[in-house]
Amino acid sequence: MNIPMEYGLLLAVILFCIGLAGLLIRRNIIFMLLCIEIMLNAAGVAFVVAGAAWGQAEGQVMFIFILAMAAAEVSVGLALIIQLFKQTGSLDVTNANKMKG
Amino acid sequence: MKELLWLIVTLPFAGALILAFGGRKFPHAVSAIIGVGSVSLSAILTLLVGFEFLGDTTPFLQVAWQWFDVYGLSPDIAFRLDTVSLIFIFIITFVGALIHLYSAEFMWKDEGFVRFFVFMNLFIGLMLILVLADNLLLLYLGWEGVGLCSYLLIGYWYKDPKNGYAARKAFIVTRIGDAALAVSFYILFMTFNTLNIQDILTAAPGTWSLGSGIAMATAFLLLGGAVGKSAQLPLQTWLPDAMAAPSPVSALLHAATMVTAGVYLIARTHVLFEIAPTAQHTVAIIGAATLIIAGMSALYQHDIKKVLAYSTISQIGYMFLALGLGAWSAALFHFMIHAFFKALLFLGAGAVISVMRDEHNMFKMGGLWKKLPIIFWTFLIASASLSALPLITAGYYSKDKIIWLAFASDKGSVGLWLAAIVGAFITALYTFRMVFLTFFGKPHAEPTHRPGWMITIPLMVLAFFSFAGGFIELPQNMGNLTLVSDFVEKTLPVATLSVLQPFTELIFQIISSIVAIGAVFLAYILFFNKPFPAAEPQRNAVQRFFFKGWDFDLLYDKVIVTPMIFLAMINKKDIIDQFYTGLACITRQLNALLSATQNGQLRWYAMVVAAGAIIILTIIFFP
Amino acid sequence: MILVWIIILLIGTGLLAWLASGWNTFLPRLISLVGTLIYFGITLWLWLEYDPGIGSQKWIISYTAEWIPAFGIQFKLVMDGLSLLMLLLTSFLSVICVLVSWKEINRRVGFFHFNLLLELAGITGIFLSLDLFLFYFSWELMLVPMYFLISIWGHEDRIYAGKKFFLFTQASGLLMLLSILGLYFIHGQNTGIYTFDYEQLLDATMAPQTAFLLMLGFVVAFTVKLSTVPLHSWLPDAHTQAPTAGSVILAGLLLKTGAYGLIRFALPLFPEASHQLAPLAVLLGVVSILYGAKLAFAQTDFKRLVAYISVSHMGFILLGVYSFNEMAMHGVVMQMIVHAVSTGALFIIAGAVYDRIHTRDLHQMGGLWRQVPRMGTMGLVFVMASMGLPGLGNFIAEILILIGSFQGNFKVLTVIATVILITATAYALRIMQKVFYGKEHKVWEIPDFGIREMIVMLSLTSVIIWLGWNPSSVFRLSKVPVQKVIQKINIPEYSQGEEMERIDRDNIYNVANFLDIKYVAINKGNQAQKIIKEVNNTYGRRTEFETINYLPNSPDIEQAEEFKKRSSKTE
Amino acid sequence: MEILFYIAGVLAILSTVMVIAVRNAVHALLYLIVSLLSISVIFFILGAPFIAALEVIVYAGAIMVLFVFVIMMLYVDSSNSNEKNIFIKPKTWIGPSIIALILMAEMLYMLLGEGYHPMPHQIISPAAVGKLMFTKYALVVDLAGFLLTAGIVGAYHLGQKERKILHRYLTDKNENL
Repeated sequence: MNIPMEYGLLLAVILFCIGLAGLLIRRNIIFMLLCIEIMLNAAGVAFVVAGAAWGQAEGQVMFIFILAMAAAEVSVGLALIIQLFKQTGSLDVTNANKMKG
Repeated sequence: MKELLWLIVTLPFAGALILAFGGRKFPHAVSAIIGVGSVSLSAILTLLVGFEFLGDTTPFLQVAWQWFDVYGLSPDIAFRLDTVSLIFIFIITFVGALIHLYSAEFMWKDEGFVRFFVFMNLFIGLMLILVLADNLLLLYLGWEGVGLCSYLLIGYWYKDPKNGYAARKAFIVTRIGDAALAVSFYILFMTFNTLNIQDILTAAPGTWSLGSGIAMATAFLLLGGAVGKSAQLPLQTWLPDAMAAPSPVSALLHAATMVTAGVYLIARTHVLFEIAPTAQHTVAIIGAATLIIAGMSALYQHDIKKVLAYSTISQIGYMFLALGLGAWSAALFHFMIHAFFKALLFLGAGAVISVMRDEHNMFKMGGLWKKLPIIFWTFLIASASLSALPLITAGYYSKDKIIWLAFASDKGSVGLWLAAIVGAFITALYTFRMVFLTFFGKPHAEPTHRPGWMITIPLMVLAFFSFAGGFIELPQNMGNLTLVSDFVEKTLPVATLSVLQPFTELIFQIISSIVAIGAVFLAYILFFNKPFPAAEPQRNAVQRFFFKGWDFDLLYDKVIVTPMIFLAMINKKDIIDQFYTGLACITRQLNALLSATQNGQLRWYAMVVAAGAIIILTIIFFP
Repeated sequence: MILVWIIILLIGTGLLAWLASGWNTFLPRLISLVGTLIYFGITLWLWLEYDPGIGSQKWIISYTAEWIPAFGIQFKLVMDGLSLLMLLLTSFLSVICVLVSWKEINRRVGFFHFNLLLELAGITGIFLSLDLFLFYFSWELMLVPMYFLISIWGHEDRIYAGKKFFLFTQASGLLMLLSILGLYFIHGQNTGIYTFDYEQLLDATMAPQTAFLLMLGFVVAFTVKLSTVPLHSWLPDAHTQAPTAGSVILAGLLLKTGAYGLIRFALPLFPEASHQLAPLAVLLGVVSILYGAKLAFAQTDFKRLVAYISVSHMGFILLGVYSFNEMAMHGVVMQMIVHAVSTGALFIIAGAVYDRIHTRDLHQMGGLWRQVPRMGTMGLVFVMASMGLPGLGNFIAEILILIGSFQGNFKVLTVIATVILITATAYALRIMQKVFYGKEHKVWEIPDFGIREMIVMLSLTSVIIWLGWNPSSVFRLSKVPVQKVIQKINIPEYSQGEEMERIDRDNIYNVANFLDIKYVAINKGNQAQKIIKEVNNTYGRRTEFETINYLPNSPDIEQAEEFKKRSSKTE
Repeated sequence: MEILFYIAGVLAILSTVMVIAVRNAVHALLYLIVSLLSISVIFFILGAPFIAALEVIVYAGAIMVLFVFVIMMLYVDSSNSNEKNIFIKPKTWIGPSIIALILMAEMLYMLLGEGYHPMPHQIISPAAVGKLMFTKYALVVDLAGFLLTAGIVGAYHLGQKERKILHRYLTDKNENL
């Protein structure tokens, strides 16, 4: 097998940027949360690739932590979404602008 | 007996305290007994102490406790009795007791009867502290304290804002003098490391050379204090307004005792003035100028109490003149006699005013001599004394001594003598103008009642003293009785004379006698039984100028008061605070600017984060 | 240990009062009253216990415990005469405050008393702590409850006033923190001992410019609290908007922490730099005196007027502190106490008037005397006190400050400050005229002071009269601390080459201060005469000194030995 | 094996693009699962079988199920949002896309500038990962535990019934605190 490490990282970068683009484009908050998941996952890919490149287990350990974080984030994020939906009656983030300075 | 000195001071305070706490629960009679009784007891004690003191006139010091002791300044609460303070406490308690008795009837129907006696008793106590104090700080305590009482009593009928303002004016104007006095304490302490009066007087001649700048400054500052309290030029304007007080107050504070505190102060610190001849000369000049200016104003008043007020200013001017001449005993003698007859005049005037339904205008009185005989005769005796009618009145002996010394003293001059003699002429003129307008002529109104015994007895007692008080000190060519001067000169130095011929003195006595009698005669021609309109007379510009007390009020108002109030008012909002408010405003603007980026749009924030990441990466890769 | 118990008592009472508010609103009041009375009792007991034997004792009570040893932070509470005076004042006013709020505060009573007592605990901490970190801790501790007191229970503009108060004091407090840290590190670098201990930092040496900058941090914090003129603008708002008890604490105690800080910290820690600052400080003091009076005269809001009176009175403190004169310093201590009493009483009266007629506008008052003669009498007493009428405590304070500072270097400024005697009369009488005298605008139907209020007012009155006639009771306590500060600050200046050994100089001062005996001045060359003169001038003593000439390396060993013997004996 | 990597990579990219492009949330979710599965394949190829399994179980399994629940609960369809025609108007998507592209370009520039480093094919066993986690990174594991607990508590708290939460000083409800 002869896959350069850069290709793996390239994949991570592309996934990350797609996630970012989605985050910026979409106004539905569920989609935004999905895009965040994509980005987190992309970061995880980068860790695993790097870990594989140097033959270290650290990359995988980090991925597990990211996974834990993503799980926590999703649980809170989804609760927030439910709350937002109850308060505003929609999932459009442009309606949730009460925190303007 | 001397050991009871503290009791003389404490009794009035005790009276005030009892009245203040229990006053409204007592019936009027009890309050009156407490108020009058405490002061009368003081007066009796004073007589007892005084008789013992006459036997042995060495000064007597009674220390109550040490006030404080800081860095060398260790004043005591201590009373020092010597001949000068004895004269003063005698006048204060004795005249004070009489006036209290008078007030008991005069104020009977007033709703603040108790309050009145509280303030009056407080005043007596503080005035006693003033004259008995053995150090300047305690003297200052009494000095300010009597100022407070003066304020409270002038504003006694507080519902009329005019009275309140008169009271305020009196306090503020005298405080100007007090500030000067305070500054003199700084210098005295700096130099002598003490504020004990006797220590300073002993040390001063050895420390300061004659006429040195620092001595001069100190003397002038002391003079400033005296001028304020004694209503002399240029701080005399408060006294005529102070007539808003009830008449007994005018008699006690603004004629007999408090206003003479300045005289006491200068007499007490005489050594400092002797070291500073210019200052002492200024005292004489101020006295001379004041006596003429105030006399001229008195001539044009229609309010009987205002006449007496200006007359008081003028008579204290005589005392200042005497002080300036170094004639200490003459000044104190005139103070004593003046206390009797001026208190009497005010009390008489007060009685007249009260029976005439609070009418102050002399032109609306007239013909009262038959209806109020006791008041008339006592008032006449006092007026004669004030006019210094020769030989028979006490005022003659006291004033003539000053007029004579204005020429004969080594510090005297023709100018001062002229001023004094002109003043004497004016005094007699306005006094008898007042007598003729009030008691003679066509009656304009009927008195409502005759005053009772509590008013008439003090009048008669004081009349006796205004008449007989002069015979204890006679000029050398008329018996040469020198009881007062002997007594005073145990404490204060003797006046030095430049010319010493009895013959010259006789000439001057004749001149002043003629002047007084001539002035009475002139008043008789001008004012006796003349029909005057009852209304306030029309005045031309000159008359108004004199009527308004030479427009000093206007001057001060324009030059000092108005600019001060203007200054205070333009910056009411405090410009410094505005500065901070401005700072806060700018901050808030900046805040608005930055918080515009906080628009609450999640996508906008994400965009900014991404843009930030791009910028940072760009900076890293393409430095 | 008793000092720790005091603070625990205050905080504990506060918590208890807060908890008790769950049952009813009476309980918290009672609990705080009992707590403050115990506090007052303790300080009175301390006073009676230690008053006679103060003498030259260094500290009356001290308590030290490790707090954060790694940074050299101690829990060090120490009491000397000055602290004892301040504690007496604090405990006295705390009882007054609880009594004053008895009827006034009806919302969140428990939380109010909690804040009140926490505030008092902070202030007590300031007056006791001798570790700079602990001092700063207390300094901040007193800030927050006061902010709540103003912005929850205040008048109409309370939020604004509270914020302003917080910003001013917090910003200046941070400057002080910087200075404390600067001092800590400089001292640490010089000696290798990193400590916040006041007594060790007293000996810190540093470059003059550094010292000046560090001192400025302290001085700014203290002058903001003192409300010296360019930094005073928080005070009128805070005083006006605070509830009565808040105003009393602000005027009575919070302002005093600034004065106390100046005396305890700013001067002894930076003697030379203080001398540099003195002309400016005295000038600002005099400006405050007159400017405060002028603004007081112009106000139409009763409480605001009294607030500006405070500005004016605090000017005296700055004037007195920076004239470096023992008499003026005693006056300052006195002023701290009497201003607390007199201005506090005026605020109580203003609060009582507001309670009854629901306005603070002077134009809407007038002629109240007939309805409320007792209130009028009390008003009269404290108006007169605030204009410095003799016989009341304020007079002693003002005259001592003025006479004292005239002995110093600022004679002209002192004379200018004397003008306050006139302007004070103007503003003080304005209160009487507008509130109690004059025509009645309407027929007031208002109750006079009741028993509770009369107890408060009469106790304040008796204190102010007592201090006016017998101020020695204060000076007896303040004597040693004040002399120590003066001794530290008044180091004579010498030109180069004539420097004295520090130990010798200190010895002379000690002698001049405490022993009052003949003494030997030891010195290089012929400077002895000069020092003796200075010592005598500084202390107003006529102590006689013997002189011997002693050069450090002179052959006259016997004389040197003799000197050492005698100096060790006297110590 | 290599070809598998490229196929899986392209599949991942394509399905991810579809995630952000489709309108229906359930579709998007399904695309995301496809993407995650293909990434799982890549992990397997890279010698991380344990992670590949986790990716499938936790990500594609647990987390996505959460999403499904929420979407079902809220009846999410396009009517719940104003973004019906979001991709018709270029104004809405061109700006963000440019930003994303720039970022990607920069990262690629950094990535590809220095040549290739081939990866050794070496399987890292779950045992090694576990050993490392519970020795060197034990503290971080604890922290992750805390984080998850906090997440649970937070989710529980937020998911409660609708309630206006105001600061207590802004309301007078709580008299006599």
